[in-house]
Order: sequence, then C-alpha cells, then structure tokens
Amino acid sequence: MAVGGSFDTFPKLLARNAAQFSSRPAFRHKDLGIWQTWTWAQVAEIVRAYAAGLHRLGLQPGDTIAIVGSNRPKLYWTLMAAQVLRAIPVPVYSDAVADELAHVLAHADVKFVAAQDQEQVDKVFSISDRVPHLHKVVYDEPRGLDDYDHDRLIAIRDVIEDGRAALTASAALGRQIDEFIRQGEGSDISIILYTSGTTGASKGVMLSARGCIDAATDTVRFDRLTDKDVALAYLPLAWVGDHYLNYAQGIVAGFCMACPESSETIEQDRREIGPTFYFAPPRGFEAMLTRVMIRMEDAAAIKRRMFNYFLGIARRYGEQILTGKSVPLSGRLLYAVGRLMVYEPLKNVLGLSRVRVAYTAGEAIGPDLFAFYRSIGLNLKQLYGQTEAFLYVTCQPDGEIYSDTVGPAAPNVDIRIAETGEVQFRSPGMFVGYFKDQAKSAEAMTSDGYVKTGDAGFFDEKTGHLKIIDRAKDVGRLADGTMFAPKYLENKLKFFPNIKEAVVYGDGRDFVCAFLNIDPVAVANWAERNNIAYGSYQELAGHPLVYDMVAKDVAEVNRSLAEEKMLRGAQIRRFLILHKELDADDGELTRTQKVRRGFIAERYAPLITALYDGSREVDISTEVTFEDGRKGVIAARVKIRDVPTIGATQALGRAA
Amino acid sequence: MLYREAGQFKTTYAEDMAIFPIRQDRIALAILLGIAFIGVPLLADFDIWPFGSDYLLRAILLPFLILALAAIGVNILVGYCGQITLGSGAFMAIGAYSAYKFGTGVHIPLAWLGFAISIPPLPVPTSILLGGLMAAIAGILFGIPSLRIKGLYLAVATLAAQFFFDWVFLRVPWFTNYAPSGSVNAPALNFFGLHVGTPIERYLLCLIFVTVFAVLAKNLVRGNLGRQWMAIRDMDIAAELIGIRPLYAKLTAFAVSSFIIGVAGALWAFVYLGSWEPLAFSIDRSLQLLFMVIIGGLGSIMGSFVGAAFILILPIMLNLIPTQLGVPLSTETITHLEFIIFGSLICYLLIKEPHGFARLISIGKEKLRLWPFPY
Amino acid sequence: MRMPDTGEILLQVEGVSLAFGGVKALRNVSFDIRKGEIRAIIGPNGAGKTSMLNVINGFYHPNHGAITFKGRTRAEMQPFEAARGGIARTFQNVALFKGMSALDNIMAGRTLKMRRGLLWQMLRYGPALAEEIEHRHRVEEIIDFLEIDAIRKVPVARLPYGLQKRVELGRALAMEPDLLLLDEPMAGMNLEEKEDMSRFIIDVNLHYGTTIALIEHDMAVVMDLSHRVVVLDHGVKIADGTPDEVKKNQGVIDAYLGVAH
Amino acid sequence: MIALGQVLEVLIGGLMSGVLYSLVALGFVLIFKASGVFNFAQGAMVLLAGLALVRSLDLLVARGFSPWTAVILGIGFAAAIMAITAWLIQRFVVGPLVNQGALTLFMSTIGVTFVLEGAAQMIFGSDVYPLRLFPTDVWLLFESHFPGGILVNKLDVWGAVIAGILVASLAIFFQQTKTGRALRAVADDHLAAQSVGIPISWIWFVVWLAAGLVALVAATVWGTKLGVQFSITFLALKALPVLIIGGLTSVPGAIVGGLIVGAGEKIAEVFLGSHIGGGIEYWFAYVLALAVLLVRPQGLFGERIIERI
Repeated sequence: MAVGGSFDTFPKLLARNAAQFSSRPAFRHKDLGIWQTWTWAQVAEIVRAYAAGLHRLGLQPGDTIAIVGSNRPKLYWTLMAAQVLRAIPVPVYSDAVADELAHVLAHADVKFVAAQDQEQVDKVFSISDRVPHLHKVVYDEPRGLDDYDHDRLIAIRDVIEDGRAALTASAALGRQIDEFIRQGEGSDISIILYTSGTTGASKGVMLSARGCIDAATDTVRFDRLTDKDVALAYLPLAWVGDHYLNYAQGIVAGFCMACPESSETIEQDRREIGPTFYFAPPRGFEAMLTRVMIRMEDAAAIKRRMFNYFLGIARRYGEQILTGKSVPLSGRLLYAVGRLMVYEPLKNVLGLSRVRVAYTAGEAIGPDLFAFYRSIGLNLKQLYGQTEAFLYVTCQPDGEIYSDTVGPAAPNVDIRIAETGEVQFRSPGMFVGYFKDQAKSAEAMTSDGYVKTGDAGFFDEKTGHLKIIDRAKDVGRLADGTMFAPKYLENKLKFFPNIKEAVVYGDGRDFVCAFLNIDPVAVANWAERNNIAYGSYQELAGHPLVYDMVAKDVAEVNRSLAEEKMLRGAQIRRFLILHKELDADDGELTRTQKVRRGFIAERYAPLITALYDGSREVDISTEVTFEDGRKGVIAARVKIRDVPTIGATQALGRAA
Repeated sequence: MLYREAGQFKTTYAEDMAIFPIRQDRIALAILLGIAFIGVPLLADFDIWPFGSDYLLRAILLPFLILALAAIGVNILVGYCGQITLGSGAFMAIGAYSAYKFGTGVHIPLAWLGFAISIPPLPVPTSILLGGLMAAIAGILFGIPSLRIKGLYLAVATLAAQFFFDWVFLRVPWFTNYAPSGSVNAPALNFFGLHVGTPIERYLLCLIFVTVFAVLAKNLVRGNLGRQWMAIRDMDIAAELIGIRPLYAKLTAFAVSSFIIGVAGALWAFVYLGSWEPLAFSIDRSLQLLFMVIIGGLGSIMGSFVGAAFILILPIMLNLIPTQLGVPLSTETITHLEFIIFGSLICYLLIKEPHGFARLISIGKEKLRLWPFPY
Repeated sequence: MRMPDTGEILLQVEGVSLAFGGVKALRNVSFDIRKGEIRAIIGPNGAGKTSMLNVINGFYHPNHGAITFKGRTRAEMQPFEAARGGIARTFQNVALFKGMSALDNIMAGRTLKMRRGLLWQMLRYGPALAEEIEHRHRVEEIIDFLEIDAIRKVPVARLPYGLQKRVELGRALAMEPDLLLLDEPMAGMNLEEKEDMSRFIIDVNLHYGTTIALIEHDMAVVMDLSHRVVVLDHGVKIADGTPDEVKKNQGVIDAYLGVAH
Repeated sequence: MIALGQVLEVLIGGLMSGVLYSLVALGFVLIFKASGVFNFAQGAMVLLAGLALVRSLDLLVARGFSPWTAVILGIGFAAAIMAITAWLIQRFVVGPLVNQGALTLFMSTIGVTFVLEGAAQMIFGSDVYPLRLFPTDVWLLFESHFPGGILVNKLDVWGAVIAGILVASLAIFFQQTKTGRALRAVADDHLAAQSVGIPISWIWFVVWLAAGLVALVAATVWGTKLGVQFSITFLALKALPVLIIGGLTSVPGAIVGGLIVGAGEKIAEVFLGSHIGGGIEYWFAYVLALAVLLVRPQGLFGERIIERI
C-alpha cells in the first residue's frame, strides 16, 4: 500500500508515483466524447515541463498563483507545477462573483492566475486593476479567446510546450527544476485555501506540505485506499474537501482522479467512471434519493410494489449485513434476491456500484436518508472536520456507523471538549495560520496549541463517538443553566417527514418551546389517506389530528434527548404549528433557507408569550407577501400543545 | 437489471465505436456463438435432443442461416439505403445459376467468330463467390434506374428483374446445361479438399458464411458508406448537398446487397436444395425476404436474423400446435393462415413499430439497462 | 473584428435569372460575397432568397447569368459538385437524417474528406479504422464547439428544434466549407436560442474564418451579425451595402412596409 | 413474310386483352389519385371479388335460383364483400398510416395482399372455378378480305365494352358527384379535402370501394376467360407496368397503357418469342415499363414531379 512515508512534499510524491505507478492512470477527463487518460509517468513529465514553462514566465518560490475554474486536469497540474517551484497555489471558487474574486486575489497578492476559460479570464481582467502585481494569466480552454490581446494571456498548453522545448534545449534548466523539488521542505506552505466567507471576509488558511501529506497518509491507511481506486473529482477546487479527498489522498495513494465533462453531465460521468471512493454532502445524497423516488413514481404498479418491498427488506437486514452482524437465513436470502432485483441495479444506474468507501459531511444528515444508502449496501460514512484541520477531525470506522454521530477522532487527532462545550483539536493536518492575519490566527488557537472549531459537541457515552450539536456561539442555556442547542433540536425535528421547518426557543427561559411548520406535501398525502377534509394550509395546520401526529414526533425527539446526558434538560415542553409557512419573502428564512430565529421571535412575539404563559391558544394576525408580491394580512387562532418530557429534567444538565 | 455498466468507460474512440460496447452484451454474444459453433455440433454428434434426427438441422437451421444471409442483403438495400426491391429472388437465382455454371464449367460457343470461350469447372467456393459477383453486376445494372426513378417506380423496375430472370433461367437452356427437365443438380461440395456432405457439415459451412458476411455487413453499415446509404434513405437531397454522390451510394448499395443475396442464392441451391428449378427463386421468395426484413427490422442486421427465424418458425408452429392440440389443419389451411398472419403482422408492425422486432428487442434491452427505473 | 471588405471576392453572382414555368423567382440578380465576411440576404417572404441559395449550391440551375466561385465560373453543376467545391448549406426547415444519431449526422458531413474504399471499410481494420477515428476526433471538436456533447448519441428525430438546428450547423461545419450558406438559422427559435446561435455563427466566422451567407428574418439579428447585406424583393435586388446603408435605403423600407414580421 | 391478316388478328387480340389490364389498372389509379397509396393488393381484390362471385353463384344456382336472380344476388353479394373489405382496409391499415411515407404505405398494401389472398381462399376455397357470364365463342371478321379471316373473341369485345362503360361512369362520378369532386381535391392535398367538408376517412372508403367494384368487374371478365383462380393475382400484377407506362395519376393513361402492353406483348410474343423461345409475355410488360421509366419517369400521361427543399 502506498502512503506518504518519508516524502514531505507533493512534488516528491509525484516523482515517487511516476516511478512506482508509472503506467497506472493518474488523471482522466471526459473530453471530446471519451475519457482522455494520463498515467502518473505522463503527468510527472507534463508537470515538470509546465513548471519549467512557468519558471520561464517568472513564477518564483513564495509567489502566489490563483487557480480559478472547475475540475480540469490542467488546473490540478497547475497546483502541482506551482508546488514544484515552491510557489503557493491559491484555488478560488469558480462561481465567485468578480468582487469576491477581487478580494481573494488582492489579499493573496497573486502574481499569476490560471483560469479555466473565457468566462473566468473575463472575470479576472475585469478586476485586474485591484491586483497590482498580476503578471500573467494562463488559461485552459482557448474557445472565444482568439481575439484577446495575448501579451498577458497564455494558453497552458503553450506554457507546457515552451517548458518542454526549454528542458530539451538546456539540461541546466532540468537540473534547476530538480533542485527546486529537492529543496522543497515539509514546512513549506503547500497551499492557501480561502474559507468561503459566510462569516465576514474569507480568511486564507495556510497548510503545510508535511501536514497535508501526513493527514492524507493517515486517512488513506484508515480507508485502505490504493492506486486501484478511482475518485470522481467534481467538488470545488477551492474547497478543502476536494484538495484533501482527491488531490492529497490521490497523490499519496496514487489513485485516479476523474474529471467530469461538465457540471451538467456529472450524473452520466459518474455512471461511466464508476468511482470506488465517493464524497457528497448530505443534500447531494438527498437530491439523488429524491430523483430515484420521482423516477420510480412513473414505474408500473407491480414494479413499484416490488421496489418498495425490497427496500423494506433492505431496511430490515441491510445494515446488519453491511456491518457483518448475524442475520437469519431467510433474511439473507431475501436480501440476496433484493440485491439482484433492486439494490445492485439501482447502484448501477446511480453509478455507485463500485464504491468501496463513501463519505458525507458538512451538515447533519437525516437518519432515514443515511439508512437508505447503507441498507442498499453502500458503505456510507460520516466525517467531521474543517479547513483549519485540513478536513479530518473525526471519521467513522467501518462497522461503527451511527447517523447521529460523526465518529471517534481520526488517526493521530486528539480532541477535547472545552468548558464551554466547544470542540477543540490538535491534528497532523492542522493549519499553520491565516495568511497575512496574525490576530485571527492567534484567536483561532488555544494557548496550548489546540484549534478552536467554534462548534459545540460532546462524546456520546454509548459509542464514545463525537456528536456535534451546534455552532458554539448559538448554544444557549436555559434559565437553570441547562445546555440548550437550538439547531440540534431543530434538525432532530426536521428529520420527521411531517415537519418541514422548526424554530425552538429556550435561551434564558425556563423550558424549551417550538414553532413548527408541517410539510404540506407529506401531511396532505397523509390527510388524503385518512380522508381528512381541509380547505387551506392554515386549516390543515390547525387540525387536531395533525397536532396529535406531530405531538408524537415531538415526544419522540424528547425521548432521544433523554438519552443524552448533556441535553436531557432541554426537552421540548410546548409547541405550536404555525398557521403559515415560513418564507424567505417575508424575511423569516435566509435565502439559503436557514431560519432567522431572532426575527421570527419578534414577528410572532404574541405566540412566544402565549407559549410561556401557559395559554391553550392564541390569536395572531400577520402580514404576508404573496407570490405576486401583493401584501396581505392573515389572522388565525393558533393552538398550543404540551408534550410530556421524559426522565429527570433538572440538575444533570449543569454537570457538563 | 443484469447490466453493470458503472465503470465501463471508454478511453479510445475505437472502444467507443465497437459493435458491442457493453461488456454484458459481448458476453451474451460469445455464449451464443459458442452454442452455434460448438454446442450444436456436439449435440448433433451425439444425437442428443433436439438433434436426435437431422430434422432440426436440415429443415430449420440450414434454411434459417441461408435466408438470414439473404435477408441481410435485402436489408442493406431496403433498410439502410431505402431502395425498395421486389426482385431479390431473381438475384438469388442469378447467384445460384452463375455458381452452377462456374462450378460445372462455362462454355460459350462463338461459332461465327470461329472460337469459343470456355472455362473449366471451378472449385465450389470460387463458384459461389463468383455467383455473388455476377449477382452484384446484375444488381448494378438494375440499380442504374434508381438514379432517375424513386420509390414505387423502382419497385416495378426490380419486379422487371424478377420476371425477366425467372424467364431467362426457365427458357434459356444454356443456363441449365440443356437439362431436359430444366432442373439442375449442384456439383459435389468440395471445400479445399474436404467434402461437405452431412447435415452438420453443411450447417457449419453456412454458419461460417453467415457469420463472416454478417460482420462485414455490420462494418459497412456503421462506416462511412453506411452513413451515406442512410443519408440517401432519410433525405436524398440533403445528402447530395453535403457531397454524397447518389450514383455511388445507391450503386454500392445495390452491388453489396446483390452480392450477399447472390451468395445466399448459391448456398441455397448448392447446400440446401442440392437440385433445383427456377421456381425456387420466384417472386414469392422475393416477398418472403422482404417480409423477413420488415418483420425483423428495417435497418438492423440483427433484425434480419430475427425476421428469418420468425418467418421460418411460424409455419412449423402452425403445423405443430394444432396437431398437439388434436385439431390438425390441412396443409392448405396452414398456408392460408400463414398468409393472413404474415399479412396482418406486416400491417401491424408498419403501423406500430416500423423498425420491427429488432426495435422491440432493443427497447427491452434499454429497459434492462435502466432497471429499476422505467425510463 | 477585421474589416472584411478588404477580403478578395469569393463568390460572384452575375445577372442570375431563374423561372419555374411562368413564375420568375429571380430576375437578373448580381452581387458578390467576399472572403471572410458574413453576408446577409434579406427580403420579404417570396423574395426569392431561398431560390438564390439553391442556385448558389447547384440545386437549381439558373436560366440566365453566371456564378463564379473561387475564380472559377461554372456551368451547370450538381449539388454534390458544389459541395465538393467547398459550399456547405443548412436548411430553412431542418433537413437532418432523421434515422441517424447527432454524431452520425455530423460524421456524414465528413464524407467528402474520407478516402477509404468499400473493401477497407468492410474490414474496418488498419487504415479504415484509423481514418474513422481521425474523423471522429474532428467531429468531436465540432460537437464540443457547438456544445452538444450531451446529445451526441441521441437520434436527431428526438431532439428539440433548437438543437436540431445546431446539429445541422455542425454537419455543415464538418465539411470544412469555404462558403457556408445558412437558410434562416434562427427560424422558430426563442430569444435565448437565437443568442446562442448568433454566438456560434460569429465564432465560426472568427475561429474557422469561414465565409458565411445567411438568410434571416429577424432584422435585429441580421444587422448586428452581418458585415454586408443584400436585399431582394420579388426576385429583384433592391439594395446592397452595409447594414446601416441598407437600413436607410428608401426602397428597402417600402418593400418591408406592410410585411408582417 | 407474315400475313397482314395475322398481324391485325394479333393486334386486335392484344388490344382486347389489354383492355383487361386497363380494368385492373383503373383500380390502382383511383386509389393512387385519392390517397397516394400504390395499391399492390389490387390483384388480390380481383381474386377475392371473383371467388365471392363465383362461389355464391354456384351456391345460389344449386339452391335452384333462376340464373338471372342468381347473377344479380351473386354480384350484390360480391359487391357487399368488397364494401366490407374496403371498410376494413380503410379502418385498420390506411387510416392509421395516414401521413406515412409512400414506401410504408406500399409495403402495407403488400401485407393487405397476403391477408386478402389468404382469407379469400380460406373462405371460398382455392380451386379453379369456371365462371360463365359472357359468351366465349368467336366471330370471324373480314373473311372476304383475308384468308381465314380475323378471329375475334366475343368475350374480349364484352370486356372492351364494359371497360368503356366503366371509364364513362367513373368520369361522371369524378365530374358530377360531390364525393367525386372531393376526391379530386384530396388528390391535390389532404387539407383541401377537409375544406370540401367531407371526412377524409369517408373519401378513402369510397375510393377503396370503387377500386373494389372495378376489381369485381375485372373479375367477371377474367373469370369467364380463365376461370377464377389464384393465378389471376399474377395477371393483376401486370397492371403495375401498365400504370408506369400510362402514368400513375391518369385514368386515360391506365387505358392507353393497358392497350399498349396488351398489344405489345402479344406482338412481341408472336414475332419475337418464336426466335428466343417463347414466354416473352411473362416479362415483356415490365421491361417495357422499365424502358419507359428511363426515358420519361412520370409515364406517358403522368404529371411532372418537381423536387423542392
């Protein structure tokens, strides 16, 4: 098995791969109708030539070179070539608007930009005045660039050609390049990744070569990745995920990075290439599942019944079979039939047949969603991490998979929970600091060298796995001091199909209450099945039977909370179902569909009061914006329900 | 459902343009060929069911193979190039009789020139191929009108070929070596020294011919020439405007098609019939071949096989099933029933599925590939 | 954009007249097309625009007049000869090969460039296969250029109209023509499709340096696409010049009055 | 040196039998004009009509009906059969295939041919059934002028007369009746038909019916000449070259074409066949048609086809 070992920079590893896996595929790219392929030997040669070319264009050690575009071999090679010259690559989100791009390029003070195509080149030129030291822009796809002035613009192809020619011309240059590689040290800044600026201006996270390689080495061992593996490189270049999962692990393990033809053809390309190592964020898997269900809707009745039957079988036995627990023979047989009839064909059309290891991360994943993929035999696991850690902090080992934990500490990572409940870690991959920002770097670290994740979490007693509950700053306390994690509760609630949105309150109050939105589709179906008549969403939302049903869900949440020492105290006492759907047009949600807790609290102040003064129901009238932009007022009498809480609700909370 | 295509990606155009780009298909084909080339002979050798008697070989497999070959020829002209023909029977006849002449020695007395052209009897393989060549030449001649006349009119032209050659082989004794009965016997089937006699040998011989020609034909139709043919078929004017020469495209189609039909004719006469009369290649044969192509699938090599199989097996079924059920039908009724079924099937397919069984099969395949999804 | 007026004359139409029976489609029309320019032929319905194109690529034979292409004045010629001479063409109502995939349609456009004979193709081995692959590669570049990768292997009959138009353009490009005739390339397209198509036409003209003559009804499109415009009305040329000149021309304005567009 | 008398005799005989070809050809033209369908099944329709007629006649006569009533009833019955056939064809084959390519339609009629042949023989039997509607003896004309005179079949004359009547009545039908005019409209374009206000399906039914009746008439004459039997279909096939020569869309063309073919093949048979071993009739018509095609693709009377893009 190939791992980092004594190699402390990517260029050195590349050289090793060229020797060790010379004829194995390193990159594939669906282009011109087929999967163009480059072996490690070829890539090494190209990158060497490319580096030579860039060197001749004046790229010096320590210079920064921005990389703007989607996953293309030539852009990955730009990373490598830059690292060969001990320059620092700075990938940027290809969908960044000119302004963000300008900020990053200016802050990183780039001398070079590698752009994918005309679109990106235009963007770069439009802001070039804000990037004083910008020297050259190299590009991949020539289309449409014919009549641009080429004194600052060069095709990557030509740079490589030029470098190749120069190398053959002078052996000296060759020796110089080799010297660069030899001089490279693990402490070199291998890359700067700008965190997408959800909170304030984005910060440039500096990662050291040694750190990247060690971290990657650990996880490559952990998941037993080899040069036989294939990954679909479709995640944003600028995201730590892509740089870790594909680039770093790819070079360390020597596996093949396959670049899709375009963002529209990812489905098709995934099916063709059949990756063995796959990552997607929860919403990715969710979208996939939704598409499956929608397409099955149109299937013949018998087929649908068959499909659902075997999914049932999978739910019953899939997980155990996947984790090698004992299963009754009948179950094994049924599951085997299911494999033939449904699971394998399904994975085949989704392009997941060959996946050995799949990861998801970034947000909490719904237990049902998670269970679905595992039950059809996809080894889907969760990991927790962040850019500052070079991705991995925890990850789930095979056989210890739970939808509500993110697993134990990854190899060589040590984690601790601060008094505040914040998760802190030290890891081989942890970042060197924020680029040109001592202050921020300092405050991201503890005095004893731990990184503050800013997430609140705790270790689950049963499994010993880490559970992330919320952003630390959002975690509040009840009046009695019990820890209260609104997002965590809201997620738990939202995992129930009947509940679309949830907003919970409790910070500084005596107990927890919740606003709920029912899922119109799911509940409407349910109403139909139980022939419950209703006129409007409002009526449906207020229906006593709906309340009963939702009350069960809430009680369920409380039950699960009761099992968690730290949150036991923060169970939901009362809830109400809002008479209208929370809506971004009314400012109740952000455009990214996140609930704006504070705003909603003000807007529905009477409801809050009612929740806490113990009244059974309350009248409210709210102004709403309709699709066509007209404003109107809807009035309603909203009922309030109490929910039983489980177990002792006092005292224990404080302990943590 | 049985397909596992994830991970079957193409890194070269050669792979991408392969006849069977999907691994599972290649496996299926390999099995099929295995059965045809090894399985059948073995079974037949040990007289294992269903090969206990020669019946299956002689009465079904042999004609199936040869007619499938002919159907491929017809399909190239009708299905791929869109030139209707009702004269394919005649071209089988040309193949058969030319092969016969070459096989038994050609002698053309040119008394008034004071000498005679005479060619000694040629070996059977050569004669068969020459038979095909003669058919090809005739095909080109009767194809020339297709440059001026289209569609239905052409059908009549080919009909002319049909009736003309029927007559020629019936009335010009030279072709039958002056056999008084008008019926002729094939020369002994010697192929490169070894004698082809037993049904199984005949079967293998035809199998080889069919396999080779099927591959060659497939190569043609998926190549540049094939695209020219289809272009002419789909929109001849546009085809001409992108530089396709109708003359070349159509005549090559006629030539290739007739060649294959001719060879099939020669095999039909030599290997299947042994001794025959012009009747064996009447207009009925032409229509039968046309039906095979329509039913099997216009513009599909595989379809030619399917069609041939269907048209051969249906009558047998019509004979068998009622007998099994205890209500045997008179041969007459069976023929009439055949007529009705074929006829209505043709109409049905033309209305519902103009690409015949082949399309139905490929639709089924697509469903399997997308399983469990409906589309 | 370079000034195409400097380019030498690629095609010269001199005093061409064409009649079907009594109907006079074209009356003594003369104009020229210069190398590397985009030349628009406009006019009200029934002005004889399409007939003009049909004459140029040899589908109709003019009763009078001469056509000089690449300095060779030609007598009657067959369409495929025109094609061989380097004239490609798309049609008002798409004329694709319905039974073939988008890829095969465009491959068919390479016919003139392919040399291997029947026997080689039959074996599909060595040179024949090499040739097929080489041309497939060229065609893939065109597919990439027109951004129709996703529908490469779809039978064209199943494609939406806009894409069919694109495939047809691809087929014409595959011929690597010196002169590309486009008959209402944007007919029946929505705004977005029109914008795409205009971009492609300009890119073709810039990237491959192909000379283009196009018929189009959408005046806006014509005016910003073309370098020079010739206006026909009832088979007679009533104006010829740059878009601006034509726009001002009184005759043109009159001709278009009352013509619904 | 061949006797002029012989020539005339052959010529007349040829022309007369040509009339019979014309009869079938008329059916083709009718259908082609109205629906653009090149009806391969015309021959089969003749067979069907003939069988229906002759069998019903035999039956009725056997039941002791008087010949005339029998004939009336028999013809009525046969006509009914043709009507049903026409309806079935329109409903299940031509109707669904509207707007399909000419080739598809053509091939579909080949299908129809087989169904009709199969069904007809299954229902009415497949032997040779003699039919006696017209006198089959001969006149000897101009005995004074030529040695042995010129021999003319009465039947042929009958045929000619009937053909004449038929053409006349068709002409009237096309010119005078609403449907007839609609038919001519349809021939030009199908939309026009709607504007005439007659449903296309009805028009096509009428066409096929007309063709069926023409077939019936042809059957009476041919049946009398050769007996009603399967081989009639092959004779009917000869109407194809007749059409090509005459032009697919022209009624007079069908007549003239028939005469040319009839006369031509007889003469060829007699004066050529003797040299190259007889049976020329078998193919002469087709080769002649082929020749005509090469010179004049649209036939002698057909309209010119102009291609457009």
